[in-house]
Amino acid sequence: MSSRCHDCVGVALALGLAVAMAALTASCEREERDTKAPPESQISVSSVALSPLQPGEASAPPGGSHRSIEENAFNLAQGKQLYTWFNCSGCHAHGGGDIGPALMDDQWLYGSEIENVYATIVQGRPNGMPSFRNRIPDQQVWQIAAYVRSMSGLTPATASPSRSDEMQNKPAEQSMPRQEPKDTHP
Amino acid sequence: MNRMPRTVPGREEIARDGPWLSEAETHRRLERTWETPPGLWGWLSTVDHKMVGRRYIATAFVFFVLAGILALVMRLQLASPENGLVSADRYNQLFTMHGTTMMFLFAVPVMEAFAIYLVPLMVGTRSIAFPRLNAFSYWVYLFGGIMLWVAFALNIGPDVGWFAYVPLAGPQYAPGKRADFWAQLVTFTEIAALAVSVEIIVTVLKQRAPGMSLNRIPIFVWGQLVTSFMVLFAMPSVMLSSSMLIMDRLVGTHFFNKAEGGDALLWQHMFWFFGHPEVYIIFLPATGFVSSIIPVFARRPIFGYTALVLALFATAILGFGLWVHHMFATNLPHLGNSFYTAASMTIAIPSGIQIFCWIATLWGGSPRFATPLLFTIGFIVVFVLGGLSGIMLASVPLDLQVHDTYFVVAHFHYVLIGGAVFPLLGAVYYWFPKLTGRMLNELAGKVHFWLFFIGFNLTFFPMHLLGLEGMPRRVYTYPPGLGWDTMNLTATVGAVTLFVSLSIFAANVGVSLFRGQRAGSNPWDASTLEWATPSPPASYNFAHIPVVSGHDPLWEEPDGLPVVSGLRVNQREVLLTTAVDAEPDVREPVPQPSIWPLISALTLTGMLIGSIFTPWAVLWGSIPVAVAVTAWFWPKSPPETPEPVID
Amino acid sequence: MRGKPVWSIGLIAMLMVGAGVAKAQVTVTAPASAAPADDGNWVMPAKNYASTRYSELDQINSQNVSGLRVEFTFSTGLVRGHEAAPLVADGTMYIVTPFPNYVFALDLTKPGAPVKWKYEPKPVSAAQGVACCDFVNRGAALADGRLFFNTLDNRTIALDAASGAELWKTSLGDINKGETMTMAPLVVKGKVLVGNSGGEFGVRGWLTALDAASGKIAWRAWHTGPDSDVLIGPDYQPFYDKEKGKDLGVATWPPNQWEIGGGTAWGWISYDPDVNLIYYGTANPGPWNPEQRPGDNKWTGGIFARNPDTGQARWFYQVVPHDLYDHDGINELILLDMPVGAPGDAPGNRQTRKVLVRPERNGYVYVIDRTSGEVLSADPFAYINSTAGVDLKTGDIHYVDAKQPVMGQVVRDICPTAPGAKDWNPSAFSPRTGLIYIPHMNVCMDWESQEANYIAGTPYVGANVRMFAGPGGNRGELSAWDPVKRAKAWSIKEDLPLWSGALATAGDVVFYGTMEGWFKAVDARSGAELWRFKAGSGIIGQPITYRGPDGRQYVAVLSGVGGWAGAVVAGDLDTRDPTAAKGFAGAVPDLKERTNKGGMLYVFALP
Amino acid sequence: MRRLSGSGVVVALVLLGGCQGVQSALDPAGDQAGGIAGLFWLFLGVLGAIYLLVLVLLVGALLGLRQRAATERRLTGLLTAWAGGTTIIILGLTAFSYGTDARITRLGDDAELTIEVTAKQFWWQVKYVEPQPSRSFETANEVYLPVGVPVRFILKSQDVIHSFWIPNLHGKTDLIPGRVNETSITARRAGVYRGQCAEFCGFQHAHMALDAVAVPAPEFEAWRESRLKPAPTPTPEDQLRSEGLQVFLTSPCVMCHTIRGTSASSRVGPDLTHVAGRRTIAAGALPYSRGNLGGWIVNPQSIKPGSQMPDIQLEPDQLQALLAYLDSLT
Repeated sequence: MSSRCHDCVGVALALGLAVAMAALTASCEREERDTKAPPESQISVSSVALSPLQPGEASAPPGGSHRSIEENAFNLAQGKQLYTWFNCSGCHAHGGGDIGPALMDDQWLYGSEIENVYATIVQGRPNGMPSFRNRIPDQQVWQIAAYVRSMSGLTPATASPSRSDEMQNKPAEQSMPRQEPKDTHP
Repeated sequence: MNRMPRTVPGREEIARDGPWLSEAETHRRLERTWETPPGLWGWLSTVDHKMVGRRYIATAFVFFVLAGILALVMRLQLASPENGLVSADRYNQLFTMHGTTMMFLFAVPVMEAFAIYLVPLMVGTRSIAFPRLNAFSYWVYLFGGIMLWVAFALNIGPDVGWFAYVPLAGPQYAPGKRADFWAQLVTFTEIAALAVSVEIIVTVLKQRAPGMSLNRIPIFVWGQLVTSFMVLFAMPSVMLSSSMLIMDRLVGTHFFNKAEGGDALLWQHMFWFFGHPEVYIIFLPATGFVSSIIPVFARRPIFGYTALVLALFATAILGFGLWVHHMFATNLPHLGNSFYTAASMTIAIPSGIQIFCWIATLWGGSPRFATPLLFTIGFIVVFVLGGLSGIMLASVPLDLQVHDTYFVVAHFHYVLIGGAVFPLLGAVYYWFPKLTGRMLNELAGKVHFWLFFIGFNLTFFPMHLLGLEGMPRRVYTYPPGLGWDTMNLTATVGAVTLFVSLSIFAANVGVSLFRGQRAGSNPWDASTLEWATPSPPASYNFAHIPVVSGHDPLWEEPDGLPVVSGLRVNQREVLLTTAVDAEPDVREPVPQPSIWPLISALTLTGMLIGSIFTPWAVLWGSIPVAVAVTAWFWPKSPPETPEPVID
Repeated sequence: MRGKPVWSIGLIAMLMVGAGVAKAQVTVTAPASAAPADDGNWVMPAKNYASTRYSELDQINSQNVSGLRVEFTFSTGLVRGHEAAPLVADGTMYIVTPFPNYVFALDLTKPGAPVKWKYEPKPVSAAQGVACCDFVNRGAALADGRLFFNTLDNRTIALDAASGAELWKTSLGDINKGETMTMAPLVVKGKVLVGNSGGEFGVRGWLTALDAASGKIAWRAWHTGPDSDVLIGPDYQPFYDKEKGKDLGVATWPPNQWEIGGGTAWGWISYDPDVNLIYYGTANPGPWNPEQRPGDNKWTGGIFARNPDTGQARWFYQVVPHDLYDHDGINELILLDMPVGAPGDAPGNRQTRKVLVRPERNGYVYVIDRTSGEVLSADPFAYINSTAGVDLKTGDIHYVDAKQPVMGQVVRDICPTAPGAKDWNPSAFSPRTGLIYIPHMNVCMDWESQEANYIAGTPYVGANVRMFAGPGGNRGELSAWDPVKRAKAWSIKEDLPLWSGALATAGDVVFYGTMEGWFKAVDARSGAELWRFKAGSGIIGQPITYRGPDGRQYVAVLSGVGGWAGAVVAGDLDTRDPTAAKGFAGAVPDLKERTNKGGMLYVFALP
Repeated sequence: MRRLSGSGVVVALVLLGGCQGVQSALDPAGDQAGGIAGLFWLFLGVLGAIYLLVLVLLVGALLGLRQRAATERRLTGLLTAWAGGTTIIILGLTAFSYGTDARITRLGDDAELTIEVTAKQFWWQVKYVEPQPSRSFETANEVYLPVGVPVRFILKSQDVIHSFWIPNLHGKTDLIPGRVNETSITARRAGVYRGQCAEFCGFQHAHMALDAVAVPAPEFEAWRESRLKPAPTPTPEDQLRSEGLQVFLTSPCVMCHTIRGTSASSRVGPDLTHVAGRRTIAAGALPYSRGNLGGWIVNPQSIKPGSQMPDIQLEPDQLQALLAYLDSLT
């Protein structure tokens, strides 16, 4: 081993450590167990439109201000638990759908942003989706909305839930390939 | 390059040690053959068991201090009822990290570290077997420890207990990557432990000094040999179960999924099948320390050598037969439980015999109350109490009341701190001169001992009563008015005392390293071979391989050890002897320092950490590991002239 | 997916050895009062009170059926499951569609049968959210110039058959509690009998009689709760002791759980004028998870006989006490007068009994004395491994312990599956052959019970189900069952489950549809396939036949895949999740490639 | 050295004095706990004596008493005697342990009452099981036991492993998902005891307690009959409580709780049909009082952070109406 190699190993080590540290700090938020989430403001929900068409010049949709919710593993796990407890699985099964539409495919009837899903849960939809306003506290609605997005792989795989201790159904959300949402529906 | 070696008439150019080379000349040549290259490169690629051993001990003690601080924070949180110092989530991380670090990153590694350093010296050989594997083991251990503590710093520290029972640690109830880091750490530390145990077994069985037949092996070395065999059989169980846990969590297998035919108790069986032998893996080396210290400070050979060795075997074998006493509360059939009650009770007999032999040795000698002996006496006082409370735990009805309560916390601290840390501290005071060439300060040692002894009992004795009065383990707080408040406060005061005593110890070590009294090669007038080398020993340990004719070579040959000569001086090689009678057999070349163990450890770390986040990392990560290991085992140029027989 | 070899659609004729079926001197007939002579019309889905679905028209017979061709079609413009039976009376055909439950009247006297009138009930669209198994409707009923049908949001409506004007409309249930109505009413002695559905939502079941003239509620019988609610009074004489006791509708439930106990009535009703009793079944108890409702859970999963005038119960037989597998007891009850005896008995020493025959969801063909409620025989017509037979003396069914659902653990390979060996789709009986033609399934399932949380308006199921093809790999089968010999005469294995009704005619032809869209005619005696037609979408409707104004015989059927079996296509579900559609996605993941959705009426005739 | 170890024993005895307690294994109030406590004192005595013997030997060795007598041969003899002695003591203790174990197990054979306890993350679902289903009912976080009557417990878990432990009555038994475990308790002395989960089960493992109330048989029957009755529907003129019921049925409460006699029947959270009749709420975290109940409803995450009960936003008057209604459910 000639001496030239000595410093290249040192550099490689330092570089690797720097990259690792950067990646790891991002995981701080993923693992936070914040059981007492601050109440989300209502305004931001209505700021997200349901239809991409806008008269005049189309303005860019506002950034998902609630993205941090769906990047937190605890929120997604709680969302999956509540999805079963509050009987969402009764109408949507484990994402394949039943009375309600499938949630794990790329078809989104009422918008795929987390704010859209939040609005669908709170307001309900005319063709049979009940309105859970005043029935599910805000923080839990955000958690369920985040979980619904993870069913089609729209949340980071490291935060998405893995399988439950129940009957094997679809592959776990963390191994679902990301399916770009499409807003076309017959 | 070497100066022309003096040739032996009738032989080609082979330079070997022997009477024809002066001591200084032999030292100079051997030093140049065995020394580690200077600088960072040398530091990173050393295969000298003494450098790796010192590093291992230092790293283990760093983790010991870190875990100790966590314990102190836990005690401060529990000092008063409904305390708000730390949140529930943080506390769960604290006790998991405390348990995991103490068991996986301190206790087993530090015992193995002492083995790495001392066993080659005590059996009279120049190097540990598979020295590059030894370096690899250290790096894997270090990177595992760093991974866990970096994860803890980044709030991904495991929070499911050091035992990580499923389904709490399973895919559904432990979101995120916390439990995965715990499971992967287990893989790191078990690889390191398995590697060291293989080295120790081969070193003890094949590289003993001529004449050191089985009945002359020092009891410390017996302890390490038996422990290494226990490691071989125990560690794979936890490695397998932690890998099964990661596969359940990441790939969606159903090993522990009760719905699809898995079973939560499968985890407990596989974990405790490792778990209980683990605590004996920690305890048996400590008995080795005690069996080394007591004869030296009682100034007489150990009493009941054979009884002690047989007790080691009995403990090791019985140790594998009683893991279900951790699971008496899971309602397994009573007949099965009664077998484990019997086994758990029986293992007290070999321990009883060991205690008797040590006290008998003291009885027969005239004890000299230096710090190592103080710690050994502390060990007997504390460990025996812990062992007796262990017999209570062996009984199913009693265990149902005290299992998972603070009574058990008290029990295992009495047998682990009492059984391992007391002898370990004694061993540090005893072997510090050999490792560093300087003595630790005796007065500071005695203050350290008394503070440690009082602090320990103040902390853990009340916990017996806390457990009987109903306080369960791993609670981040407790309600007032149940009669637990004063005892918890006492425990916290004791913990602070322990912390003070350990600070004194750290100061003592720090100061003595530079200004400690110089120690000769045998400051305690001990009898085992490591005291026949200078302090600290030269890179090649022994100028000439000694010949042994009894238990206590230095006491039986006060005027210098007979030696055997003929090993090369310009080639790294050791003398292999037969397993039973240690008859000289063949000379084995020893590998040169190499960077590849480090690189292999780095690539393995990359693969293991990567496989927490994606199963593909196992596939792609294994390529750099294969490359590094291939380079590691790439055959070097063979020694010039193979020399089968010693003349 | 379990290994499922592609099953060639073929005819496996299991010809009965021994006595030729035709010459059996033993006759099995439907009671004349309940099955009057055929006047060429089709005024109720079951054809007659005896539910024989048999027509005496024989212009189309086994020789000339191969020449059958489409006369006219009519698109309903809806994409959900079309389970209804078209009705024909005096030159007009009436069809009821799935949600939003349009009613069309087609004028058969004019070529191409244009629309005479269309009635739109405009039910609340939110009702679709509480319809467990697709927003279906199983048809209407015609009586005295009036057409009666139910809407999904629990309203029974009477229309004037001629003009389509609304006569009266009665609201009977609350969708906020998960209640819907999908059944075809039955009109008996001036009373319209209707029942609710919603067992999967914890709806407390009832059967209500409305006065045909005014729409007022004449009586209502609940299926859980105290005897006063269940209209159990002095003339209630069940045959078996297990049905006797005070307020069993409360005692066999954990406290207050009977209020959300299910036992709805969404299936078929038969009526025997001679003994003046109506017969119908009650659906599954709620929730599916049996451990959450210990006890027999009376009066769910059984057969009631009631007096249509007062609603008072005469007898009751619980087919599945403490139902384990969601086996609703709502299938059709064919009223027959037939000789009953052990299979080996010589024909001589059997006496003719008034019976009702039902191919039950748990895989047995029950033959029960319809005057007393005594079970005369219960023989499997499909593969069963979850029960071990019915004890005829006590009426008890023996559940196999190994297949009992356990909370939190998957119990594997339970046959028949939750929708049963045969679900609601009705079979037909031909007095000429004496055989009952049963379109049914051959599907098994894995079942994991979970704790169910009752939140009004949301599903209250408490089980994960995964279905797959049964032994043999074929998921459907048309079986010709001889009730006297208590054995299959012949059977046709079908690849997909059969979810359509069957029709038998005097021309010795049996019609049925497959979920892929094939409308088939087979020989009533041998089961040989005579004719087939590929409809636009899967057929889950009930075929009928009638004599048109021009005197020719026509056969009509509604296609439009859906229902529980077709929800995968109708709801555009994702079959990567085998538990979708309560497990049916696991059984028919290939359905989406083999048929599309879309409702269409097809009417066939000979050229 | 000797002074110190002596004083250690003294301290121990003093500490043992204070062993009355509602959650103490040393204050048995049931046959099982009594048997175990007896075995404990026996073990403590024997093992304590051995410990003192070892200390005496150690001190003797250190002070160099009778050094001359320590010839190898006598020491070897002593060693064999010591090993034999230890073995005999071990066998004795094992025998006693088996005896107690067998006796305790037989105690549960003739149980007349069956209670099914299902552990959930961080509370206990308790169901009194009767042969006739309509006479079995559910409650939460409390176990009423008739004194002198052996009671069989069926132990299940729906999420992670917990451990059912009432120290004054019996040792602990784990509740493991996928298994059905059993234990039995025969309360001997009336009184209120506290049990707690003893297997780490997540955030709020520390606040997962339950009340065990042993009462004489007649009082137990009265309690059971009262628990069988559904919740009384508030009369129309009782305006406040009717509004309270309406608030309950139109707020998050209905998603998780059951009140028999109303349409709320979800089993995510405890059954509240007789919540006002319980000694504590939130699995022992708070004694029951109208104020505590109000504080718990509005802000559970600060009392038990990580519990599954979310913070509920209610208008003050709604909260008062709800509390009025819940307070009436004794």
